[in-house]
Amino acid sequence: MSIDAIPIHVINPLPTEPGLTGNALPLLREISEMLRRLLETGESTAIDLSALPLTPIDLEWLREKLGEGEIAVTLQASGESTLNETACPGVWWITHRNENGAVTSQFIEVSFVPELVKAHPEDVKIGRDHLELLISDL
Amino acid sequence: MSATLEKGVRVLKEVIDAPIASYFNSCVHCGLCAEACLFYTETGDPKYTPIHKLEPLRRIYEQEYTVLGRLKKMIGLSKPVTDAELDEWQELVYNSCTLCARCSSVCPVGNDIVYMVRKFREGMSASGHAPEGIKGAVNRTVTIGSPMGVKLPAVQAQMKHVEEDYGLPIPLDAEGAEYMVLLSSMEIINFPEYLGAIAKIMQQAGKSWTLCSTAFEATNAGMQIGNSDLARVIVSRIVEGAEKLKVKTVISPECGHAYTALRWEGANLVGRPFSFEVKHILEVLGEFQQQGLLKTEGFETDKLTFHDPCQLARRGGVIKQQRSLMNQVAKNFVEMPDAGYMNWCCGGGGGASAIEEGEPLRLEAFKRKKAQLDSVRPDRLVTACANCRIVLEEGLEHYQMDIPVIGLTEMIAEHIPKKGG
Amino acid sequence: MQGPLIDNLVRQGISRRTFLKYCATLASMMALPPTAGRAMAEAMAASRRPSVIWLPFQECTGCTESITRSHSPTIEGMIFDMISLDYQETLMAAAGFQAEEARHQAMKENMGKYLLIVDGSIPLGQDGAFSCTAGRSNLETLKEAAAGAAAIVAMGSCASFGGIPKANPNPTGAVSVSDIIKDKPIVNIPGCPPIPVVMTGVLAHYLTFGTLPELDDKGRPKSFYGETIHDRCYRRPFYDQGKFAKTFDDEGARNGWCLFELGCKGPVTHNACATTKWNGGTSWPVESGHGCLGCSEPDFWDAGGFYKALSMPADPLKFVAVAAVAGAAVGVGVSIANRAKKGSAKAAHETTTLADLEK
Amino acid sequence: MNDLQFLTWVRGTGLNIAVSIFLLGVFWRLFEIYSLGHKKDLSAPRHASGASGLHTVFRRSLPPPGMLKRSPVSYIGGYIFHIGLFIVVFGFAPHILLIKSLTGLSWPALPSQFVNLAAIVTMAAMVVVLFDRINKPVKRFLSTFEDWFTWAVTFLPVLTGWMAFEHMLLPYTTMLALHILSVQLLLVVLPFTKLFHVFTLFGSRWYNGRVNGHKGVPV
Repeated sequence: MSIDAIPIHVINPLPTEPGLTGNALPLLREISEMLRRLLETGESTAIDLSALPLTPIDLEWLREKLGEGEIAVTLQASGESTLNETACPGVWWITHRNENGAVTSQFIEVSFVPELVKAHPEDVKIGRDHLELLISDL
Repeated sequence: MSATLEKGVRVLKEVIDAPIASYFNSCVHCGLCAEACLFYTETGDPKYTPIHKLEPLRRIYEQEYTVLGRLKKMIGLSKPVTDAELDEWQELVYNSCTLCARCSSVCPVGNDIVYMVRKFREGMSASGHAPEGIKGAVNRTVTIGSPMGVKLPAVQAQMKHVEEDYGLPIPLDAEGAEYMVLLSSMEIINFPEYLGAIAKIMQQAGKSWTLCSTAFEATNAGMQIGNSDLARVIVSRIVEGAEKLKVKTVISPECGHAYTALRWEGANLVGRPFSFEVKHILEVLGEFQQQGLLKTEGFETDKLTFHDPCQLARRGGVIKQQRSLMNQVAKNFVEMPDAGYMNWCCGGGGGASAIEEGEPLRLEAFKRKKAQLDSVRPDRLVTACANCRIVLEEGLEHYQMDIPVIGLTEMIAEHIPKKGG
Repeated sequence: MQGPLIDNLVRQGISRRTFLKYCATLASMMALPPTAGRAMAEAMAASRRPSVIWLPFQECTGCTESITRSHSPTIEGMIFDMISLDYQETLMAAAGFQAEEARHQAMKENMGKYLLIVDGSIPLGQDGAFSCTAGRSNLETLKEAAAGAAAIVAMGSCASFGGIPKANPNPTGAVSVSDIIKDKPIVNIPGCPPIPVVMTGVLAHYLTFGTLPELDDKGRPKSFYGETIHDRCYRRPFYDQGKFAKTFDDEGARNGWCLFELGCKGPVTHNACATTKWNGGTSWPVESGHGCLGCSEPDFWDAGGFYKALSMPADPLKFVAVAAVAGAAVGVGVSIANRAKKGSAKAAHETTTLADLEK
Repeated sequence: MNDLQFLTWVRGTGLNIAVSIFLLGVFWRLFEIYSLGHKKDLSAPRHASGASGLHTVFRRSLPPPGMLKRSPVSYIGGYIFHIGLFIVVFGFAPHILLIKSLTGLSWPALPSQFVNLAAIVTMAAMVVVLFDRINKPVKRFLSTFEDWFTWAVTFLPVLTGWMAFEHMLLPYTTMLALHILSVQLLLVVLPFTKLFHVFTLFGSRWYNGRVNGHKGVPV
């Protein structure tokens, strides 16, 4: 059941925070530092956006500054997750949702490919076994 | 020779009432009463804060009439009032308080501080802590008949002089007269013009009036010392005189405390309402003016200002009359700052002027009046209280200010055209 | 159910990516760094399946329901696969001597290493006779089980703080686990029932780092109980504006205004309901239009009534009328004494003469 | 006792005790004070418009001519903190609920943020007034232990209430309980200290105004 089906709605939602908290700008510098590290050492890093004191407006501002990239990955795993590349390649905006579509966590990951996109060797093995079984059946 | 602390406390137990209890419980120690008291503003000494002048009374109230106060006294948290303490307080209760009631009119919680000082003096006098100067005045008023020791023959001598000078009769003991005129001894000795002025004014108004041989003196030192028993003795003479002569109205002279003693305390002292009215001379003049019975000619042209006696204005409610009377005879009448209801005391009211040792403090406090006068710079100062007049003259002389002080009644009388002239 | 946890999960149709996503979110909720999500996933996936003994005392099974039963199979439920739940009366197939034997066996084999979960309070009244299992009082059972436990998790408000059984007048003499056990690390996960993800979070933390998460002064994991319901409530702006629902069906209630006046205990209740929500993130009490009861706080049942605003008296003022009358009586008494005193002072009055002015 | 139990205690038993002592004290003290009686004034009254006890009850809320200039801190500071206290005590929704539950009277609340601001202004004014008491010779001279004590007892509820609202220093539950406890302290000492002026000031103004009204002096 989706939340919209419950007949209690905020009729007069308040305007969201009128302004930016100023916490988003240092985050851009942090991301730039993380990119430098990625290039130098190949190390992937991430920022937990819900752990930071950011308002919805801050997040919007950040999202807008980072822009839209070329790749958008959708993951169906107990609800939809989106792993979108931003206009800065290597910077990924990751949003996890639950089955009801509510955002459960949000991250910025700095990596060549998000960890979650890569297939795990164990899964690849299962896939290969499955494929071999398929071929032998043919 | 029977004044004791015990007697003083007993008298205080008698006079402490609900208003006093309410006042002491309301005080928040904000100190605003100090800002209204000329003895504080001119000396800057916090001990002159009006409410502080009542500290022994407060403790007696608390110890006698509150449960917690009794407990505090029992365990030694609240010390009993002592003779030595009352001795120390004499200066605060008499020398530095003129009962001007400016404190009572500014207290934000509404405490009538002067009401309490007046009551506290009952205990002070009963315990033998009244100043010698006022004691002397009371003694003379009770035994001789007037605080300055004036006796009837002296009055009669002045009457004769005035009759000669003005060519008008001064009636004595005229039964059934409409007005009975009282004098203050200062008017008898220092300002005899007052009697002449009355004669002229009454003649023009066509009113019958009289002096009373047994009650010519209006001032009441008994009230100033704060002793109701003695004040009653003094006021009873006037009541008896007025009732004997069957007058309609008794006119209080230009003397603030005489007015308060007779007009507001009198009936309470004798314990029954008066059968006659009591009016201040300015009230009577005001009525005459309204009724068109007061015709004057000519104007004073020099710059005049008016000093409101506290007991007349702030404590007596006579504020408008003097202004309209001033304007009838003066072209250049200017008001001092704070004039009228909030006027500052001359510094000698409430018996203070009778206290010799209080003079340096009075002169210090006079700086307030000096500042008021300095801001107006009048040629002459008009007032309506013989006591104010004497105190003002002393102060002006001390500060070498050349401003003559005159009585309003006399000034009005000067402008009344001579009969047939 | 042998082998690593992830195999079990995969068998039940939960992919590795789903599990990774879940762990990332769990780490985020527990305010752990993003790297912890991966660490948790790896640790749990390769779980060494510690033995867990779950003791139910004076409880209603709501806590068990909350964690194990949802409308669809959840990871919270699945996570129980990563532990070896060796004793849980409600869930286990065994009964009687067989069940008790399993418990003793597990305790013996894992002495000093097993995790003890307790739900329900412990009655001390009548020598503990109010609640017994296998002829032994809860107190005995708890003491015995706690002795060999590595750590104890008090599930739900009853085990944490005594809960409803301890409510006035507490007929059974109920107490919490921490009232009895003083020498073991105890995590309180209060709530009536507690939020499932808190339990899994604590388990995940324990499995990943080998320690219990950081706790507040009431023994609750700070990451879930660090803030009040009120602070995270979406209706909070209405509180700040002074807009309150006055009844459950008025205009204000329909507009989603603050429920403070209807008795919401959000301001003094520490829990994560406002952020985690319930039933898979569907809703939570305040969102469904009812004020917070404060169920994750000690003695919430006796905190003055669920429908009384926090600023209202918790109990009716019983002595005020008596006090007013007593005050008036004292006052009248003092008045009479004062008037008598004043009267006698008056009666003793001697008219002052001139001579009396002198000492 | 943990924080919620402490809060429940102050909301229950504590409140019960405090309100009871308050009521006991108020009745006792009012009788004690006003039963002393006073003599009837036998002098002939002079009537003047605007001169009466009731007039003075209201009029004395304003500074008499010239006084504002002589003691601006007392007046302005006093106004701000009294009005501020009034806003905070009677304008804040939770307080109104309490009053409603005790008396049945209710009125619309002010926005919490506005009340919060009022609390800050009130505290600032109270600090200024305290500083004035320390600084001004007259006030310092008049001050006794009771003056400092009652200041603190009045200041504490505002401070703790504001800190609870702002989630400062201590957890909200504890701060709220301390806030209620400080109000209870205020209630308990009110009838027995100069704080009782909240009741007697009306009587005092009325007596003063009536005596002067009798004389036709609008004070």
